Amino acid sequence: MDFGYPVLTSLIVFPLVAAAGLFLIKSPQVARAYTLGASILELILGLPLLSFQFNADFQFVEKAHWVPQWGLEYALGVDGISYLMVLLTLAILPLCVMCSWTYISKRVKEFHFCLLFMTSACVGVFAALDFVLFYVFWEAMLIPMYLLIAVWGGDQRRYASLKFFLFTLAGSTLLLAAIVAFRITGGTFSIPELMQVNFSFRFQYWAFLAMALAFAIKVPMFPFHTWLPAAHVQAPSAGSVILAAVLLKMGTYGFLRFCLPLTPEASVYFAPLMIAVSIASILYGGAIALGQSDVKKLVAYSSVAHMGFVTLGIFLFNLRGVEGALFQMLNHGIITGALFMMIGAVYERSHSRAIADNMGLGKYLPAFMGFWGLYALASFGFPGTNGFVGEMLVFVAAFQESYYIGALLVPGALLGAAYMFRVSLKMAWGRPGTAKGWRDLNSREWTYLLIPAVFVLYIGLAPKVFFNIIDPSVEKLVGDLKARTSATQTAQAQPAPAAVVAAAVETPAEPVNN
Amino acid sequence: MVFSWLHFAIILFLLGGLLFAGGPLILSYLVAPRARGGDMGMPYECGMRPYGGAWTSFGINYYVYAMLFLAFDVDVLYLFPVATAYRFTEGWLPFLEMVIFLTVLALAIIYFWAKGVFTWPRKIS
Amino acid sequence: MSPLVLYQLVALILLLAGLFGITQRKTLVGMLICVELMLNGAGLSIVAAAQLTPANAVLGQLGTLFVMGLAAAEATLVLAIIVVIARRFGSTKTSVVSTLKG
Amino acid sequence: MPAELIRILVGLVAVAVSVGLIGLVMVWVERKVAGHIQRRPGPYEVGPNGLLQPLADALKLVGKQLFMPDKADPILFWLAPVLSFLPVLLLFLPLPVGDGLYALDINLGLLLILAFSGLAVLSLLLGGWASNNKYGLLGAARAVAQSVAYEIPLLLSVLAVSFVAGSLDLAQVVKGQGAWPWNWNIMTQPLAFLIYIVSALGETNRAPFDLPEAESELTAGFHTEYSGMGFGLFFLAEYANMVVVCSVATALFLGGWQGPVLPGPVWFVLKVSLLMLLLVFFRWTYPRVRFDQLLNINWKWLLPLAVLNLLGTSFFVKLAQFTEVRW
Amino acid sequence: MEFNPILIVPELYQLLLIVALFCQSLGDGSDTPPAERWLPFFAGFGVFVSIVSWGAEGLIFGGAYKLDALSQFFKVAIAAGFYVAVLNAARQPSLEERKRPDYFMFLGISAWGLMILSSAVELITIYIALEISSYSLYAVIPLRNSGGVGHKGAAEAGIKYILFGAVATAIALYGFSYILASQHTSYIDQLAQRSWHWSGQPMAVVGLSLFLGGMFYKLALFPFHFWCPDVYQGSSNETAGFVATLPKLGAVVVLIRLAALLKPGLEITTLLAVLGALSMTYGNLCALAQRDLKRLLGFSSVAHAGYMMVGLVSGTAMGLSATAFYALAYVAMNLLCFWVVSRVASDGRNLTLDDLNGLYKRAPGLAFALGVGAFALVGLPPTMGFMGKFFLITSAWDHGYNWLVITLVLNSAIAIYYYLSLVRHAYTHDAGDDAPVPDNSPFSVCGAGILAAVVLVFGLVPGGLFDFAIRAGKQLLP
Repeated sequence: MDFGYPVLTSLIVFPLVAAAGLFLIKSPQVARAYTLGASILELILGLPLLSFQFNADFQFVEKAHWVPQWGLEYALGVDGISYLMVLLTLAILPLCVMCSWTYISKRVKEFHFCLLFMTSACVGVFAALDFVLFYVFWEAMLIPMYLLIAVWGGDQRRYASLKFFLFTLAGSTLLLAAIVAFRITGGTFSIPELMQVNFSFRFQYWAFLAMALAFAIKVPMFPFHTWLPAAHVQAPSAGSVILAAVLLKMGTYGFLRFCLPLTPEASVYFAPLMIAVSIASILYGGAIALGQSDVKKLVAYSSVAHMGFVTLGIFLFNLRGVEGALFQMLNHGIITGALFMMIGAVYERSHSRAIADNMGLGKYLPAFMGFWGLYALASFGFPGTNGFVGEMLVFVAAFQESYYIGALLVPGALLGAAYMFRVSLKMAWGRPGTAKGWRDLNSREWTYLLIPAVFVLYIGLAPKVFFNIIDPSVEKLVGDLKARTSATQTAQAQPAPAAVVAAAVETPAEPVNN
Repeated sequence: MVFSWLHFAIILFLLGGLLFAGGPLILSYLVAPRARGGDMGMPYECGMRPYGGAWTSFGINYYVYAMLFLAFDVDVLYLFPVATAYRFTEGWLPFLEMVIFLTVLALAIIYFWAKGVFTWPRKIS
Repeated sequence: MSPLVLYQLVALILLLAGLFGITQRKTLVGMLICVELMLNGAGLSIVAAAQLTPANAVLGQLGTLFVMGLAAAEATLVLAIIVVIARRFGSTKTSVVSTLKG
Repeated sequence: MPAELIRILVGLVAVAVSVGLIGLVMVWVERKVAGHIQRRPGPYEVGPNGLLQPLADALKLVGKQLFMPDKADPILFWLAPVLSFLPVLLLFLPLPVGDGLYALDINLGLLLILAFSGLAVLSLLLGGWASNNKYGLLGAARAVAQSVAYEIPLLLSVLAVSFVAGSLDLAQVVKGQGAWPWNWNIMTQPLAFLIYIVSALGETNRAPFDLPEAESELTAGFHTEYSGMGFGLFFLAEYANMVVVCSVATALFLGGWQGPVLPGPVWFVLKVSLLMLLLVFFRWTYPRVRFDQLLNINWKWLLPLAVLNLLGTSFFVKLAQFTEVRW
Repeated sequence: MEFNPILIVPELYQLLLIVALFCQSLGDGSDTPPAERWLPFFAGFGVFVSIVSWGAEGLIFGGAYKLDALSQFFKVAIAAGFYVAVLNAARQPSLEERKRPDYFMFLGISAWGLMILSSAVELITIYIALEISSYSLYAVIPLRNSGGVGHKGAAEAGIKYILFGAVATAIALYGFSYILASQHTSYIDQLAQRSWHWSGQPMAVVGLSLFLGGMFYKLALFPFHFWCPDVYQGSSNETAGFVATLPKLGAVVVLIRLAALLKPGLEITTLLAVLGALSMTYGNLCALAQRDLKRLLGFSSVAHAGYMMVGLVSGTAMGLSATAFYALAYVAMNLLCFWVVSRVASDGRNLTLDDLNGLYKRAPGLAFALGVGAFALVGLPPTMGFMGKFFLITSAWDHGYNWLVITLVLNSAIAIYYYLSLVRHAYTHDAGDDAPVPDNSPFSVCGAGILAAVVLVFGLVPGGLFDFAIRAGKQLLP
């Protein structure tokens, strides 16, 4: 596939160039328009990606020497797992620009600089085929995100941004150690090549722990989630959108890309633990969300629950589960991103994120409320929306695996419906406060709310094309995993719950016949 | 090697010096009168009663000269080994090295001179 | 006990005495003296080490010469800085000269 | 009993005796010369021509009370005179009085002398400081500044000779010279000799460089508070130091014991005596310099000159090596 | 080998600069262009000179002075660092006008000593070169006469630096005597053939450990670190910028040469590792509590000294190269930070974190550069700091000191907090009333920009630079 230019590289480099160009601009309004133009241009640059072949290979591969002395390569490529994430990233950018059009009034240039930088790093994370390159982008993306929260955030932005930064960076430092360990043991940094290597179980054990910590913080999974509500609440809309739509995906993407293929046996070994934590995330996130009086916080906690579904799907190790996880990643990106944009829109009017201040919108902002309703429904997986597809797949997978797991998911799903209904009802029909004088959505807001809506329905009603994209890769992933762990699986009976706890504290002996 | 006649001689001569100096002192201590009282223990300041003690800080210039000495003296120290060997060296390189060494030394003098270190101040602070 | 050990013991005593003094002295000049003590201990040890082992004796003498020289240069600098301190603080007691903390 | 031991013991006794004698003689000589320069006879009451006067003085010193100011530092106060005399005997250790006539053959004799003579300044400092007297302190400070200043040109001038001789062994240096005055180092190193003599005056605190004890300004300088034997020791050490300085000068510049006809030791004593007399003459003929002048002479004249001299010397040594001219 | 002056052109050139400065320092400065005007150009040319003499190889001065890839690598680094430091100090507000030539002369001598140090392969020569560079620094520190802790603090910093430095020197020399007594030589290439096992040569082990102590002092490694924050705080910003950077290069080059003697598993190596771990932990923990920016950077350099140990204990050419690279990265990052600090404190004061408040408004360029510097010090990609740390980790992993690597990794997590607070204060707080007026001249912003660009570019494409480091490392441990 030759498009006359390296597609992925240009997707990474172009935002940076555009960001540098921002500094030549004086007026904030021009800066906004410029960035919007750049983001659309970025989308156009990404058009060749649509020629994605429906197979499990890495495509659009680019390779160049980076630091040959250490075997570092500049290697990019996408497969079914990362392809959608790249597209999602590209699609989110213009929406972010639009939704912060009036929201951001100070230091506009720098804000858009961060957005563009962010996009570049995110694309890089999903496209990197070299472990270190991945890490570079993974960390590089922290800086603009930090600034987005810390500079343009709410009252407690410093605390929130610091917490965000410390949590994520602390996690990823261990990831670095794991990467290096992979290099020393496996002899390469190249992810496709590492996937071919069989590591000893002991090595896998530690590598999995190191990586899983980094990814779990990023996801975030239950005990490490505390940075998320703070960051979400304090971040500006665009920041929340990117955070929810792209950043959280990196954690689960990491699980899929690294944990499962590189440390299959350890993944299986730790799967009960991960499943338990996932379910805890779902229930905990949902329960906390139910009690929130702050809309943004509510959506933030719902994110925790939704990401729980994703990790659960991943660690069920069956085709449906992983498919569901991938769908859920995509859906969550679209839906939660849209919800945050809506909260941003209403915040511009009420200057409050409290539910109590944003009630009675059904009468005064019917269009807004209509969109909200759609997204709220999608959020808890109403059939016909995309949320349903993902959640359903995970459900199916869970029940396939074990009825207990499936049973535990039901209250999670119910909770989701409960908190979404609660907030939606209040917002639509509660006693209006100051909502009387508010305008309904303007054309810009229409634009950026309509685009996700299209996707919500498109995926919800015709998921086939997406299945086509992800299926080969997922099948290969799950197949490889099964093939490599089958020996272990038989030797090692399903660990008892007590063993799950024990596994976390003590190093296991080598499995018998490994 | 560890203990040569030189060491012995040095110690012996030092002891001799000690005796030579200590002997008369002790003798004096034994035979001399021991008067006490009055202003006998007063420091001598031409008959004036001393104002304050003498152990105060004084002219900083003296320190400057002490520092100068340290710097130069040690440079000169390096020349002693050279002195024993210089005559028996071959070629002009040793001379070049001497020139370099002494030039640096001279530069130090010039530097201090230019910086006014050698100018005794009118009022010592 | 070999002669080398004797020398090294003496040197060690000098070194430790100096080190002890550094921690105990209350004035900067006193500390300087202690430092010189330490340096001299090192010099003694070097010259003894070179002289009493198969090592090149000239090397040791040279080394000690340099130690002496640089010790003196160092003393010069310390004195110079003490002079500066005396001017700026009006005292050279270590208790006075300790404004930097954090 | 090993030969070295005997040699050292004999040397010690000889040195001790001669130091004592020299002290007595020099006091007499100085007072006599001073007297005659000032058109007066000098001491002549005790003994023939006042010859026994120093002895009487010495006895008187022993009999005087050992005073110490109340607030002085007792240990350092009494340590100082002892310390001033402590290295004196040692300084005579490597001096070659005649061919093979020295207490011990030391290949670094010159270095030994220079090293231990440095102790003297310490005693002046201690004495001046410990007596808790303002004059004493000032005198001590001056003494230190002066001694350390003049030490450098002194060393450099000595080094010039060592460069020529290629040795730090005084006996070797002497042997490198000839019997006749034109074979002496003073002919090739006149500047060094000049610098040496001037620096030696400064080193030994002799007039016209006796600023530390300038009686018109500082009463008696560092030894203001010393009386009796304390003062006596300082006094004796000063004379002994003079002798050493002159002996080194003789060995370095004036051919040491070498000379025509007469035996070596005689020549040596003769030359030293002449130099001593010269120093005494200086004392009574030149006015005392001001302190800043004193230091300026050293730093601005003697030191650069000495450096240049050394540079020239090293050049000529090499030149001689290449042209094979013996000098 | 025949002595060829061409080999040591960088040193000679530096000497020429020193002589020129010396001559200028003699005059009253009325007729000549001031030193800060002409020196930067010539110092810049010095970088060029040292790059040109890159390929020099040889063993001169009786085998005590070796020109190889390592030395030339560090000479370029030192020349470049000197250039930046001179530029940085060109407008020093807390330095009297008439003392400038002297100030720059001392800086020049220090850099010169470090150049010699990078080539010295004999212990006495190393020691002398080290002292040449140290003494001039000792003299420079008390020259500050205003701002912040002011002239008092500067003098105190000076005396602390020199007294503790002398103690470290004495200890190092004592160690040298032990090496001499047990290994009978002071030439590193001969020492490399000896055994350094505790069981066989306890005295040598003690000696080498003590000798390394002297280098640790320069590097501000844990038990020898106590001068570091005080000196940074006491000396003027520009001086601290110099003290914090170049001498570390010198210490590192010696440590690299000496570490080539060692193999993992030796007692000394373990000692290095333990000290490294302690140093990074201690430095980072102390830095957390600092408010004074330079103290903070001081403790940070204690931590960074610990990081550098990681490469040294690996006992591989890659490890040594990684350390060399990290040292360079460290210098670049710190020069960047100190450049910003010096420019922000245009009145020569000591900056606290609060003085950085609202820097983005007052000096957006400098704020950005500070951000780059801080993130580089954390070790975030895409900066030199990350690449350096990455190389360190990679080279040290699986050479017996994995726990050290883990410590490093955890420490970089601790370190985030205080580095981040630089960015936090610069970007998220608003300026107070007494905030210093930063220097927003093109000179200052361009300098910061170029340094930041260096940190970023070599973080993105370190390959070329690392090639040189690797040549150096391979030379020592083929």
